[in-house]
Amino acid sequence: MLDLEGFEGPLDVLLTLARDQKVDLAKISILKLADQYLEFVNRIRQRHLDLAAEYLVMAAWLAYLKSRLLLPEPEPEQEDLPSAAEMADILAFRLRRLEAMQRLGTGLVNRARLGRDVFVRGEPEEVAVVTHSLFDVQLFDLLKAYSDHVVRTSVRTLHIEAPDLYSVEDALRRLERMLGTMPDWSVLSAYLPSFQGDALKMKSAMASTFIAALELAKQGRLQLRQDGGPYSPIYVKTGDVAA
Amino acid sequence: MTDSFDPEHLRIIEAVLFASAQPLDERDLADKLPADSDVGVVLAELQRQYGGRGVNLVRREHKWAFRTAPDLAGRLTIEQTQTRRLSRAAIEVLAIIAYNQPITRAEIEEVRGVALSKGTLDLLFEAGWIRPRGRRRSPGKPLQWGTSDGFLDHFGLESLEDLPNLKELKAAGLLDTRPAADAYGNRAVDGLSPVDIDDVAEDEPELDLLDDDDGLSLAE
Amino acid sequence: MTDSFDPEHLRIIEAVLFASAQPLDERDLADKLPADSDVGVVLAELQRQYGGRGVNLVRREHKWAFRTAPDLAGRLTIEQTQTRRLSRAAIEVLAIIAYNQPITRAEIEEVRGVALSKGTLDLLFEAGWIRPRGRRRSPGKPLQWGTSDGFLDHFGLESLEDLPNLKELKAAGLLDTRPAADAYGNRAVDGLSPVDIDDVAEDEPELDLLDDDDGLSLAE
Repeated sequence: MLDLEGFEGPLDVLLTLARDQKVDLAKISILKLADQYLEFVNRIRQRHLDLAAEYLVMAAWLAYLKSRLLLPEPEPEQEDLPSAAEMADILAFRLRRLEAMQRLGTGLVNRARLGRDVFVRGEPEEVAVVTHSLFDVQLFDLLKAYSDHVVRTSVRTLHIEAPDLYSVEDALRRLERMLGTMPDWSVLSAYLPSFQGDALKMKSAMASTFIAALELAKQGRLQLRQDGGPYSPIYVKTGDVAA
Repeated sequence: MTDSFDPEHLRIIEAVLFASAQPLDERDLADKLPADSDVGVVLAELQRQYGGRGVNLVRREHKWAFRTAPDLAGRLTIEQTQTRRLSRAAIEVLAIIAYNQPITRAEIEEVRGVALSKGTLDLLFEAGWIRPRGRRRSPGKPLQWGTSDGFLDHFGLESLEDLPNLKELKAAGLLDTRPAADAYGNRAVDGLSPVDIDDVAEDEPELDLLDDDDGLSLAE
Repeated sequence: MTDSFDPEHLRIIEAVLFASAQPLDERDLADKLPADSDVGVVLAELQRQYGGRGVNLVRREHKWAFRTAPDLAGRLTIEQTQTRRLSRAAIEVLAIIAYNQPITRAEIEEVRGVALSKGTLDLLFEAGWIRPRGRRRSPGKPLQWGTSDGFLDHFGLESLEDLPNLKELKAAGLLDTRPAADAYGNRAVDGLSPVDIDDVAEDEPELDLLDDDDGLSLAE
């Protein structure tokens, strides 16, 4: 009598079974319902081996609920675990909620609907709809757009200022020159060029020197060491194959 | 209702509404009349005059339209627009959205106890009955759904407050889309469901569909 | 014409005529009523009732239809005001026109380093902010654009001289030429392709800003 294709999920199955008990949903026997559902799933599985997981999850949950309902409640459980009776109430609530929504849905589609029961003007006359577009743009937006445009297209600035940074090539050249003068471990930062007052250039020098040091270490011309984890000083020493 | 108005104003509003197939906005209608006249009075009188007729003036939120009287439903052999048969899932989901809006996809699935199959929301969206209603201010910022003006028009509702049984359901605590355990457990504490249709507009920012660089893509 | 009739029949005919997509024959209408009723009487009464209203029932040959009253013809317009957003690109184009007018389409594209998408100028024209400003005296005689009075109105400017110049923009903090490294980072974030200004300057004929009375001394 129950065909899986007609159901919209395990809750829908439960609701149909509950309706078959022919009592008020508030007075439904959850124990009986659990039995009916488990029986339903067993029967269906013989035909539908690939029964969707959510049906099986519900079956497992109901089997658990059933055992809880049948056994005497153990001594007071942890506060956050619902009692068996509460679990049953929660299920009843879900069923009532779904039932309400199904009833409302039917109520909606059975209303006098446009195009089926109620009709619009069949031969609308030209009501010219003149739409005035009011654009939400302030003078600020306009000026900001223009300024951004000017900044963006003034790439010339970049050509002037870019060389102000200390490049990896610069750092590489500088370190290479110093290779012979660092026979013992010494702090890498001691080899940084000095750009007093130009923090940006100083930062670029630090980054470039570090990269240059890595490159030289890779070539075996320099050795690197850092003992204290991140942010601790990095030490350098001339490598084995130093030129 | 008893304020006086120029009968000529009634004729103008009547003609404009009659000529149009789509519901027209009350403010746009007001623009048809001199600034000092009250379009509300005119509309109320027009609605009264058409009350018992074969064609009625109906309100759809803040819009108005003439529609054939619903009680004539079976007696009008008028070519019906092809109304697609709605699946059970679609009907259920539409009801859940209508009564619990704004609502996220996850909440719809919670109420139904099953994952939403792929085309269901699309179908309702395409039919013009639902629309995105901003994002929930919660982790993941999920999109929320609500009904559109087309929904009211199609199902003959004046406004969302007009949804049948809305109050009873709310009182019964059934308009609560939280996971059942929370909804059940908190019911005693809250007294009422957290979804209050009246508050919706204030709580949630509408989704701004034009909120990208090329907002006016229609013109491009 | 004074024969009695069922008021319900009047309602049905009224609704059918309202909903029909074309004028209806008396015989078609008669089919909607019981065999023994007189549709002519119903139609006559309906026509009488709608006589002085904003909508009339009219007969054309043997067919009947509702039509809005002829004297209201001129008033069947609905004016809507819609707030729309302008894309960033459109605002920029407007700004470029404002500061560089008169300017041709090709010049706008050259300055921006990107082709103008189709509707942008149309949109600005439609908004009433730009207007054609004659043709350039150069091969192909391209159309030049400039801003309109509507532009000044909308942005609350007395005249084009009210537009702040580059120095003033900088002083206002709008025009922010930051150190190179910052600009680099910024550029990466914006994802904007830089225009090689050297090329532009060489290829492009100088805009004849100074020839023009409205010319703005932008090229400072």
